[in-house]
Amino acid sequence: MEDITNYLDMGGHAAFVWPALGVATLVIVVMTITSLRALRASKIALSAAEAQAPLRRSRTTPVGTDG
Amino acid sequence: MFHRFANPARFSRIAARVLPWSAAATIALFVIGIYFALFASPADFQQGETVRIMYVHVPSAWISMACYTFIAVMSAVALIWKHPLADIAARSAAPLGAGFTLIVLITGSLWGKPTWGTWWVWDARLTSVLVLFFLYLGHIALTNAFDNPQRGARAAAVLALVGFVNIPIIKFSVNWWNTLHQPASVTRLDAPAIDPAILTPLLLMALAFTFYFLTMLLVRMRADLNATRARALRLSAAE
Amino acid sequence: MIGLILLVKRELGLALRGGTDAVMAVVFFVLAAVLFPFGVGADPAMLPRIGGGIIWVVALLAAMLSLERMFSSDHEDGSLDLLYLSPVGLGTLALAKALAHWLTTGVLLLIAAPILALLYNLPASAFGALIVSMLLGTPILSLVGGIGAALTLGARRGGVLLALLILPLYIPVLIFGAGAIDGAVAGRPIGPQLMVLSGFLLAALALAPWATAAALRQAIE
Amino acid sequence: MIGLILLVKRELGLALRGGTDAVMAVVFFVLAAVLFPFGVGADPAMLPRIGGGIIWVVALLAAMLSLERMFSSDHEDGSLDLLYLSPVGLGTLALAKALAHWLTTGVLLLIAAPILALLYNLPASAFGALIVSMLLGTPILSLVGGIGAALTLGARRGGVLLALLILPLYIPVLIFGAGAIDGAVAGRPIGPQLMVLSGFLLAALALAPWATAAALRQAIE
Amino acid sequence: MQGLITHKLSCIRGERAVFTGLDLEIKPGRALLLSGANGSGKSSLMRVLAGLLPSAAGHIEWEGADISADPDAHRARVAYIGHADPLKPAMTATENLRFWAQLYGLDPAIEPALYQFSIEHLADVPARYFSAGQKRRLNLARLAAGQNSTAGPALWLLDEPATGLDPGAVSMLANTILAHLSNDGIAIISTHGGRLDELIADRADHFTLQTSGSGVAG
Amino acid sequence: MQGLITHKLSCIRGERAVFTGLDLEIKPGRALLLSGANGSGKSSLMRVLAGLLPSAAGHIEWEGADISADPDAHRARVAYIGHADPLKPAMTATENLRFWAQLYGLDPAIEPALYQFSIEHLADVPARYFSAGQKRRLNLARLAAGQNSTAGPALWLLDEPATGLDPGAVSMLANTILAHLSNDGIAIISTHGGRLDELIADRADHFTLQTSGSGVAG
Ligand code: HEM
Ligand SMILES: Nc1ncnc2c1ncn2[C@@H]1O[C@H](COP(=O)(O)OP(=O)(O)OP(=O)(O)O)[C@@H](O)[C@H]1O
Ligand SMILES: Nc1ncnc2c1ncn2[C@@H]1O[C@H](COP(=O)(O)OP(=O)(O)OP(=O)(O)O)[C@@H](O)[C@H]1O
Ligand SMILES: [Mg+2]
Ligand SMILES: [Mg+2]
Repeated sequence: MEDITNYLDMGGHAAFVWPALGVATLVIVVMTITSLRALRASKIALSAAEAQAPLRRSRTTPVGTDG
Repeated sequence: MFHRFANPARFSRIAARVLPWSAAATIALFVIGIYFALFASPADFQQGETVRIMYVHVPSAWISMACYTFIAVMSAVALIWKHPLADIAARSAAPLGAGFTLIVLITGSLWGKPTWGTWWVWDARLTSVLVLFFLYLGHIALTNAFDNPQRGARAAAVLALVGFVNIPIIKFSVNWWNTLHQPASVTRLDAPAIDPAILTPLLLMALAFTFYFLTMLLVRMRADLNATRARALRLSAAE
Repeated sequence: MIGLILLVKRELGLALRGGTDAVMAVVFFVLAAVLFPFGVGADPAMLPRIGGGIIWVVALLAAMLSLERMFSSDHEDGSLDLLYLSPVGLGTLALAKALAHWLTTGVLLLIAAPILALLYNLPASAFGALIVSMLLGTPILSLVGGIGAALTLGARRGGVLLALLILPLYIPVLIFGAGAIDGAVAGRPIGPQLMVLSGFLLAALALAPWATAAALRQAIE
Repeated sequence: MIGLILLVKRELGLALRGGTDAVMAVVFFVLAAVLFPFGVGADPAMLPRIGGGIIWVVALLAAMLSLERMFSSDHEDGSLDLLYLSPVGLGTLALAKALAHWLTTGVLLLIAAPILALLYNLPASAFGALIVSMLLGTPILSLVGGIGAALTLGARRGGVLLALLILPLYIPVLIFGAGAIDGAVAGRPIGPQLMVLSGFLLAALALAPWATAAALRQAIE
Repeated sequence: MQGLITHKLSCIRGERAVFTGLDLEIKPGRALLLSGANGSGKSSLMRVLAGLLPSAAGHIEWEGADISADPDAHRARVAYIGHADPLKPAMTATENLRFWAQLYGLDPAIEPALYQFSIEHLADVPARYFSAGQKRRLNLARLAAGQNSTAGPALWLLDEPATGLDPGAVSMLANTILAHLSNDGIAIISTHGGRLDELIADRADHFTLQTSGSGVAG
Repeated sequence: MQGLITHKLSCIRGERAVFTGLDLEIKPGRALLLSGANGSGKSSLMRVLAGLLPSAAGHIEWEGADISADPDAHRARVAYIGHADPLKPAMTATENLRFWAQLYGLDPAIEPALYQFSIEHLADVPARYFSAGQKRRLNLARLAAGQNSTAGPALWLLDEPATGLDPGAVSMLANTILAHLSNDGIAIISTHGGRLDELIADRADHFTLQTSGSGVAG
C-alpha cells in the first residue's frame, strides 16, 4: 500500500507527471475515436451511395469514380 | 481519369488487409512500452521521476516532425505527379500531426514547471514547435476552406512545402541558439549519450507511437477514400 | 521585365489614387504604436525596454493587414483571369505584387519607424539596428505574405485563414528583428541577427514568388 | 423588433457560414497577443505589468479590423439599397449590425481574454476586472465603430479613414479599461473606472445607432 | 387613379446634369419602357424614383400626393431591381429569398416564387455556385414573393431586369410583370430592346431618355 | 486552316458534370454563337477554352495541335471577355485600357479603340463614374485595341458581350467582331439571342448547350 502511494506520488511531482501522461492518453484516445468513427461513417455513406448508384451508372459514367 | 482511381482501390484493399496486423502490433508495443516506462525503469538521478514524462514527450516530438516531413513529401508528389493518393495521405496525416504536437507542447509545459520553474519560455525550440502547431492548424483549415476539395488540397500542399523550412529550425534550434531546452542526446551522429535503462523504454515507446501513427494514418486514408467515392457516386446519381 | 515594371507602376498608381489600401498600413502602424503607451502606462524606464519589440510587432500586424487585398480585388473583378492569360507569367505577377506591397507599406514603415522610436525613447545607439533590421525584414513580410494572400484567395474565411497562415511564418522575422534592436540597446553585437535576416530575405526572394505563383494558379478556376 | 431579430440572425448566420470575417477578430486577438512576448522578450516580471494594457490594445485593434466589412459588403452588392427601402429603418439596421458585431467579436474576445491573461501571468485578482471591463467596453467598441464604418462607406481610402476616425474615439475606452485592470493588479478600488465605462456604454447605446443611421443615409446614392 | 407623375425632375451626378426637366406620367396598370443610350441616365432616374438618390429639382407625385411628404409610405410601395444582385454567396437560394421577404413583411411562401423562375432545384444550393443568369433569376424571384401578399409593392422599378436571362426566363419575367400590371400595379422598366419589350408591349408605353438631358416620348 | 476543334470535352464544377463529351469545330473566319439555358455551362465552356478552367476529360486542338502541348502559345492567342468588367474604378478609361494593351504587348493606340466604342469623351474620367453600359464598352474596347496590332489574338471568347449595351453599341461590337472574322479570326460568343446575333448571322454557326450535358448543333 505504501509502495503504491509512494509510486503514485512520483517523487513529489505527481501534479506534473500524471497530468502529462493523462493529456497524452486523452489526445491519443480522441484521435483514435474520431478516426474510427470517420471510417465507420464513410463505410455507411459508401454502401448507401452504391445502393442507389448502379441504376444510373450504365447511362452516365461518373468521372473519376471507376474502380 | 480512370486509372487514377484504380490505384486508390488497390490501396484500399491492401490497407484493409494490413490494418489488423498493425493495430495488433501497436497494442502490443504500447503494453510493453508502458510497462518499461512506468514500472521497469528507474528515476533519473537528475530529473527524478519527472523523467517519465520524457517517454511520451520525446516520441511525440519525433512523430510530430516526421509527420510534417511526410506531409511535405506527399505534397510535392501531389503537386508534381498529381497522384490523388498523395493528397489524401497529406490531409489524413495533418490532424494526427497536430495531435502529437499538442502532446509535445502540453507535456513539455508540464515538465518545464518542475525543472525550469516556468510553464513556458519564448526560446527558439519552444517557439518553433508552437509554429509547427500553427502550421498544422493552418494546413487543416486551408484544406477545408474551399468548396472544391481539389482546390483545398492543392493550396494546402503549397503551404506544407513552404512550412517545411520550420522542421530544420526545430531540429537544430537547440544547437544554434543556447536555450533552456535539452540538446539531442539520442539522435546524434555519434553514440547516444544516454543511459540504456532510460533508452530502452524511450525507444519502445517511440516504436509504439510510430506504429500507432501508421495505423491511424491507414484508417483515416481509408475513410477519406470511401467518403470521396461515396460523394462521387451520389453526385453522378443526382445528374 | 517590362511586364514587371508595368505591373508595379499600376499598383503604385492605384495606391496613389486610393484604389488600394496600402497606405492604411502605415496609419495603422503609427496609431497602434501610439496606443500602447496609453494601455501600458508611459513609464519612462519601461518604454525603451519594450519599444523595439512593440515597433516590430506592430509592423508585422500592419503588413499583414494590407495583405488581404493584394490579389482579392483582381480576383473579384476578373483582372486575375486576364493577368494569367497575358504573356507576363504568374511568377512575375507575384514578384511585382510583393515589390509594390513593399514599396507602399514596407518603405513607409521604414520611414515611420524612427519617429516611433523617438516616442518610445529608444537610445540613439539602437536606431541603426532598427533601420537595418526593418530594411532586411519588411521585404520578407511582403514576399511571404504574398504566398498567404494567394493561398487564401476565394477561401471561406479568407481573413482569419490568412492571419493563421502568415503570422506563424512571420515569427522568425520578428524574433531576429526585435533581437537585433534589443542587442543594440544592450550593446551586444548584432551581426548574427542581421545575417540570419539576410539569409531569410534571400530564401524568400528565391522561393516566395514561385510558391505564390503556384497558389495563384490554383485560385483561377 | 422583428426586423432587429431578423437582421441579427442573418448576420450571425453569415458569420457561421464564413460569409463575413467576424471571427477573424478573435484569431487576430489571440495571435497578436501571442506575438508580443516574442518581440518584447518574455521577462516573467514584466509581462504581468504590461499584460492588461496589451490585451486591451489588441482588443481595440481586433474590433477595429472587423469593422471595415460591417456595411461594405451590403453596400457593394446592392443589399444596402434594399435594406433602406425596407420597412425596417436604418436606425434598427445600425443597432442590429452593432449587436451582431458585438456577438461575433466582442463576446469571443471576452472568452479569449482570460486565456491570454494566463499567458501573461496576470495575477488572479485581476481576472474579474479584466472580464467586467471588457464586458462593458467591447459593446462600446461595436457601437462607436459602426459610426466609423458607415461614415467611410465608399470613401476612397476607407480603411485608413476608418482607423483615423475610430481609434481616437476608442482611446477613452482603452484608458479606463486598462486602468481598471492595472488598479486591480495594484489592489486599488476599480469602481470609478467601471462607472465611467458604464456611462460611456449608455451614451453610446443612445447616440451611436442614430449617428450611424445618418451616416448610412449619406452613403446611399 | 392618377398613378405616378414627375414634374420637371432633374438629377445631377458627379456635378454633371444627367437629366433635367423630366415630365413623366404613368397610369396604374401600365408599364413604362425606358430606353436611352448608355449613360443617358436610366439607372439614375430609377434611383431617384425609388428615393435612393435625391433629385436636384422637380418633384414626384403618387396618386396626387408629393412623395416627399411621406417617404416611409413611398419606400413601402417600391420594389427595386438594380444592376447588382443583392445575394449573399454563402446563403442558399431559399435563405436569401426568405430574408428579403420577411424583412419586407411579405408572405414568406418562398417555394412558389422559386418555381415561378424555375430555380426550385437550386433551393438549397448556396448562391456562390449560381451562374450569372441563375443569380438574376433569384433576384427577380423577390418580385414573385412580394406578389402573393395582399399589399405587395405597387411600384416596380426594374433596371434592365432581363440582363443575362435566357428566353424562357424572359417569358417568366414577362408573366410576372403582366400579373402585377393586372393588379393595377405600375412598372418602370429600363431596357435596350429585346424580347421582354415585345411580350409586354400591349400594356406598355415607351420613353427614350436623350443623352443631352430631356427625353422624347415614343 | 483547321481552326479550333474540341474532342469529347467534359467539364466538372463543384463535383457536378456541367457538360460531357462535347465535340465542336470552328473554322477560321467563322463565329460560333453559343446559346443555352441559364446554368447550361456556356461560361464554363468559355473558361475551359481559354485555359482558365481545367477540363475533366477530352482535349482541344488548335490548327491540329493539342493546346496543352504549348499553353503559353494558346494563352497568347486568346482574348477573353467574361461576365465581370476588369476595370479599376480609380483609374481613368485611358489608363485602364492602356494597362491591358501594354501588358499584352499590343499597339498602345488607345484613342482609336475608345472611338470605336464611342467613349472617347470619357477618356479621362475614372471608371468609377461609368454607367453599366459604359463599363462594358470600355471592357470591349480591349478587343479593338488588340485588333490594330499585327498579331493580335486569333481566338475571341466573348461571354454575353452585349450585356447592357444600347443598340448603337451593339452595332459597334458587331463591326469589331466582323473585322476580326475577316482577318481569319475565330470568335465564340455566348448569347441569349438579340441584335448581335442578327448582325453577324452571315458568318456565324449556332450551337445550343443542353442543360443535361451534351449539346445540339443548330
Ligand atoms: C513546451 C515545451 C517543450 C517543447 C515544445 C519541447 C519540444 C521538444 C522537441 C521538438 C523535441 C525533439 C527534439 C529532437 O529530436 O531533436 C524535444 C526533445 C526533448 N525534450 Fe523537449 N520540449 C519542451 C519542454 C521540455 C522540457 C521542460 C524538458 C525537460 C527539462 C524537455 C526535455 C527534452 C528531452 C530530454 C528531449 C530529448 C532530446 C534528445 O535526446 O534528442 N523538453 N522536445
Ligand atoms: N464556381 C462554381 N462552382 C461550382 N459550380 C458552379 C460554379 N459556377 C457555376 N457553377 C454551376 O455550373 C453550371 C454552369 O454554370 P455556367 O456559369 O457555366 O452557366 P452559363 O451557361 O454561363 O449560365 P448563364 O446563362 O446563367 O450565364 C451551373 O449549374 C452553375 O450552378
Ligand atoms: N456614382 C456616380 N457618380 C457620378 N456620375 C455617375 C455615377 N454613376 C453614373 N454616373 C454618370 O451619370 C450618367 C448616367 O448614368 P446612368 O447609370 O444613370 O446611365 P444609364 O442610362 O443607366 O446607362 P446604362 O445603359 O449604361 O446602364 C452617366 O454619364 C454616368 O457616367
Ligand atoms: Mg443603367
Ligand atoms: Mg454565363
